[in-house]
Amino acid sequence: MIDKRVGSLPEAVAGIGDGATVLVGGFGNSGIPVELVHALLDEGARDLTLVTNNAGSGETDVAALIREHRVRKIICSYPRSSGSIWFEERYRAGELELELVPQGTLSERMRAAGAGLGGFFTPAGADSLLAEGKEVRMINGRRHVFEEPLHGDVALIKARKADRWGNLVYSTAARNFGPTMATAATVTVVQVREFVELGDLDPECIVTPGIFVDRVVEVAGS
Amino acid sequence: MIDKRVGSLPEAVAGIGDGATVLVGGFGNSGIPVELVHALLDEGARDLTLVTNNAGSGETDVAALIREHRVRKIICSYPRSSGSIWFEERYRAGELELELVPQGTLSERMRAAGAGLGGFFTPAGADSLLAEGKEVRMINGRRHVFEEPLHGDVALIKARKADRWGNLVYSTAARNFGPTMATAATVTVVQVREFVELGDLDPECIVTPGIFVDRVVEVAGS
Amino acid sequence: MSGPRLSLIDMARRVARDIPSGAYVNLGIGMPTLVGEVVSPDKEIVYHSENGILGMGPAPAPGEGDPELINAGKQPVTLLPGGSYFHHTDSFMMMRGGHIDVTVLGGFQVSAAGDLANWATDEVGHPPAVGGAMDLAVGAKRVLVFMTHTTKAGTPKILPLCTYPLTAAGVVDRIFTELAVIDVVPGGLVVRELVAGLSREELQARTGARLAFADEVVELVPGAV
Amino acid sequence: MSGPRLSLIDMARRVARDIPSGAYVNLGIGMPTLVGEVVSPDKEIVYHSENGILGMGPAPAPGEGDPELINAGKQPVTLLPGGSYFHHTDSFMMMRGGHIDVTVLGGFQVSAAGDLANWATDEVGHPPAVGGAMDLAVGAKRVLVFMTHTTKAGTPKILPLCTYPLTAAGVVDRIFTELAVIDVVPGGLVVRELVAGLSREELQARTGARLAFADEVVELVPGAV
Repeated sequence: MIDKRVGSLPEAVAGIGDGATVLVGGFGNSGIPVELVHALLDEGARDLTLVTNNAGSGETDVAALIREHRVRKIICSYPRSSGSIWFEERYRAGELELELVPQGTLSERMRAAGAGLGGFFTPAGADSLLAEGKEVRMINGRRHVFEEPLHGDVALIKARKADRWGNLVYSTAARNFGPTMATAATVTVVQVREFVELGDLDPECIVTPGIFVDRVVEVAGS
Repeated sequence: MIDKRVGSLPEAVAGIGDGATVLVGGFGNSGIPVELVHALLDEGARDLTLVTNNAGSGETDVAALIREHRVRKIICSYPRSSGSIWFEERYRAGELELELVPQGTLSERMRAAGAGLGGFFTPAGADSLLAEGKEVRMINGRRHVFEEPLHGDVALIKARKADRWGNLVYSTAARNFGPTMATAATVTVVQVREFVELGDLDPECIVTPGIFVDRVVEVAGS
Repeated sequence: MSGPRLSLIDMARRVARDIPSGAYVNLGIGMPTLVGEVVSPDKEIVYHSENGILGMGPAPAPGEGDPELINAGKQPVTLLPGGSYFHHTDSFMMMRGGHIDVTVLGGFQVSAAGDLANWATDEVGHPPAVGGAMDLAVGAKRVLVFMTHTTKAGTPKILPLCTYPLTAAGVVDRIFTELAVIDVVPGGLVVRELVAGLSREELQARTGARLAFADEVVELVPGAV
Repeated sequence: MSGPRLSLIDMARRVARDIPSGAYVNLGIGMPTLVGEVVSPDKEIVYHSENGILGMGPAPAPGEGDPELINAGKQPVTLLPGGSYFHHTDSFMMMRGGHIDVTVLGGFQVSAAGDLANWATDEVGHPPAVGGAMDLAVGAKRVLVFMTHTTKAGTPKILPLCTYPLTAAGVVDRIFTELAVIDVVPGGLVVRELVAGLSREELQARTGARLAFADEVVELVPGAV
């Protein structure tokens, strides 16, 4: 029987190794898989590459991973925020490599990985410093930059409900990067507020079909 | 007030000009916007380029457009079917140009148009005749072929319900190409079984947000 | 900076007049967000937020609302009837794919050719951040820049060429400042509207790029925009 | 063709044994569809259909079901609890992106290097059609080909090089015919299983490409697969 539900947070993040590329969902404080990231902190993997829109705020989740020297590199569109003190500290100290990517390109590169594409040309950023060192091509009279797929070893995301097949629905704007990251990682781990029975989710409304999901863990109240 | 609902099929297809590229939803007999295609037949536009997965069957919809000499070119993944007599007739007579595209590439090319991308590399078809004349590149040890965006002047699609903003939900496998075609055309025209009030569609379950839709027409029982 | 000028709210009102009813609109974070607060209630506008919202409504009452329902500026918002949620990749399809009718963006600099610089300065050692600015700038059908005419130090922000790193080249359609409304047209900049009491020469003096003036320059009256 | 051979249903049963419980599976149209009918009911398999279905169930009772709920072969199907619908572009993300565990495809020809030809012959004047075959062939984690060992005229379909237009190069993992189960490995073809009563020489005689044999070749007994 297919059953992607796991019973605990440590089980959910088990096996994430040193040097892994980890996609972490969330935008601002919306949709962050806080408990999964803390479980990853406890799990102990180091030398991580994080792919995430923001670089954490305050002392929790991504900021805590950075504070605890677990992160070698961050691939990100908007690392600065009002409380991104640990990102700024480690970045200024030269301990943390930053690859800055326009937000749409960040999402699209992960989608390309999930979709089995070899890369794409986008006009976003093609006129900018962020295109330096990349192939630029005129297409229909407009500059486009070639962007490569961005694949994760693991994705950590948050959804609202899951069934044992790993089908997911999300909650309002907390959906953000989750559905795309789920497609782009070798192992997709999801924390959900609630498990439901197989068949309880409307097949017309399932946002992430279980084919993209490997493990789901229930975190009540999240 | 935003109101994308129109009162009749002729109004829905008004203004489609000779030489237009028309994206037509449907897969087999599922999700075909039959009434819109017949309205296009009545409207009279000629010299059309159709983008559609199959080339019609029997005497209705796409087959009727082909029979009536309205179609100059068809961009398609699977033109043959048990009843594709008019396609075969016109094709063998040299009256109908065929651009054959792998099904995933067909869909992805329209998505690229809708997403404002300049093209993408895909492994599908890269080893095949269908890559002839196209740029082929080794990416991660695998051949990929460069595919261009495919944009429509008009999309004709079918959905189940719409509100006045043009938000859409579909019905089972009739969804197929509809959501992608809606993004890829200058004017997207939708036939729906039923109009509903604004706010009646669950915001978590809207498949095509109204931003991609220009006109919706109700065809009861479709 | 002394002399005649529009207040921030006047500026926002002026930008709002350029947003037609029925438009799909993305407002950048910061000053552009103000525009949403002064658009005429007679218009039906569908606001888009890059984090996957269409049909965004006003902020919820304090203590109410869904903590995860936020806008691009990370402030709590609501959803209007007819609104929808979608994932980030679909959201940026809307932005980059030409589906957003109007975007209002802040600007550090705009060039005479409509180049926009609004994501990085030449400050050294400050970690950069880009967000969704580049996708919006290249993708929206109409790009309106809402910014002060000069820096606080009085340095012009409208220049022959941007000196800060570009967001995107040749994308700006219209610039709104506390002094003027300026169109970017082939060949350069045309002043359409000018704040009452400011001379053309004074405007030019605060502008780095050469300005042309429309045949009829409309007067912008502070407090009556 | 006379001599020992598996029936179609035996062949389908043999393929079905290669599909592990829990797998996401796409069955090509035609012969491969049979496999779904003989998979052990002890296994929980999630069937994918290119037109946007995951968790596809069996055909509905005659006269029942939704006329628009069809599979890739345009036959009416149902949806199991846990199933979902999605659009074509997402469906092909699953196929091309390596998310389908196993696909079973028909074949016109397979080469010793695992090249697959299954979409066009060398027939002249016949309009071509490709469908989703190329996306599946390049994208599925495991590509099983289910075909007759030779054409009706007895011409080998397993060849040093395909003579028909390729679907994709180097993608086939295993070939199932009425005579044998053959793996494509680096360096060529290895026979793993052979129908009872057929000699290795006879199999080689009906095969265009050179065959190697596994240390232990399993016997396939017609009627007892």
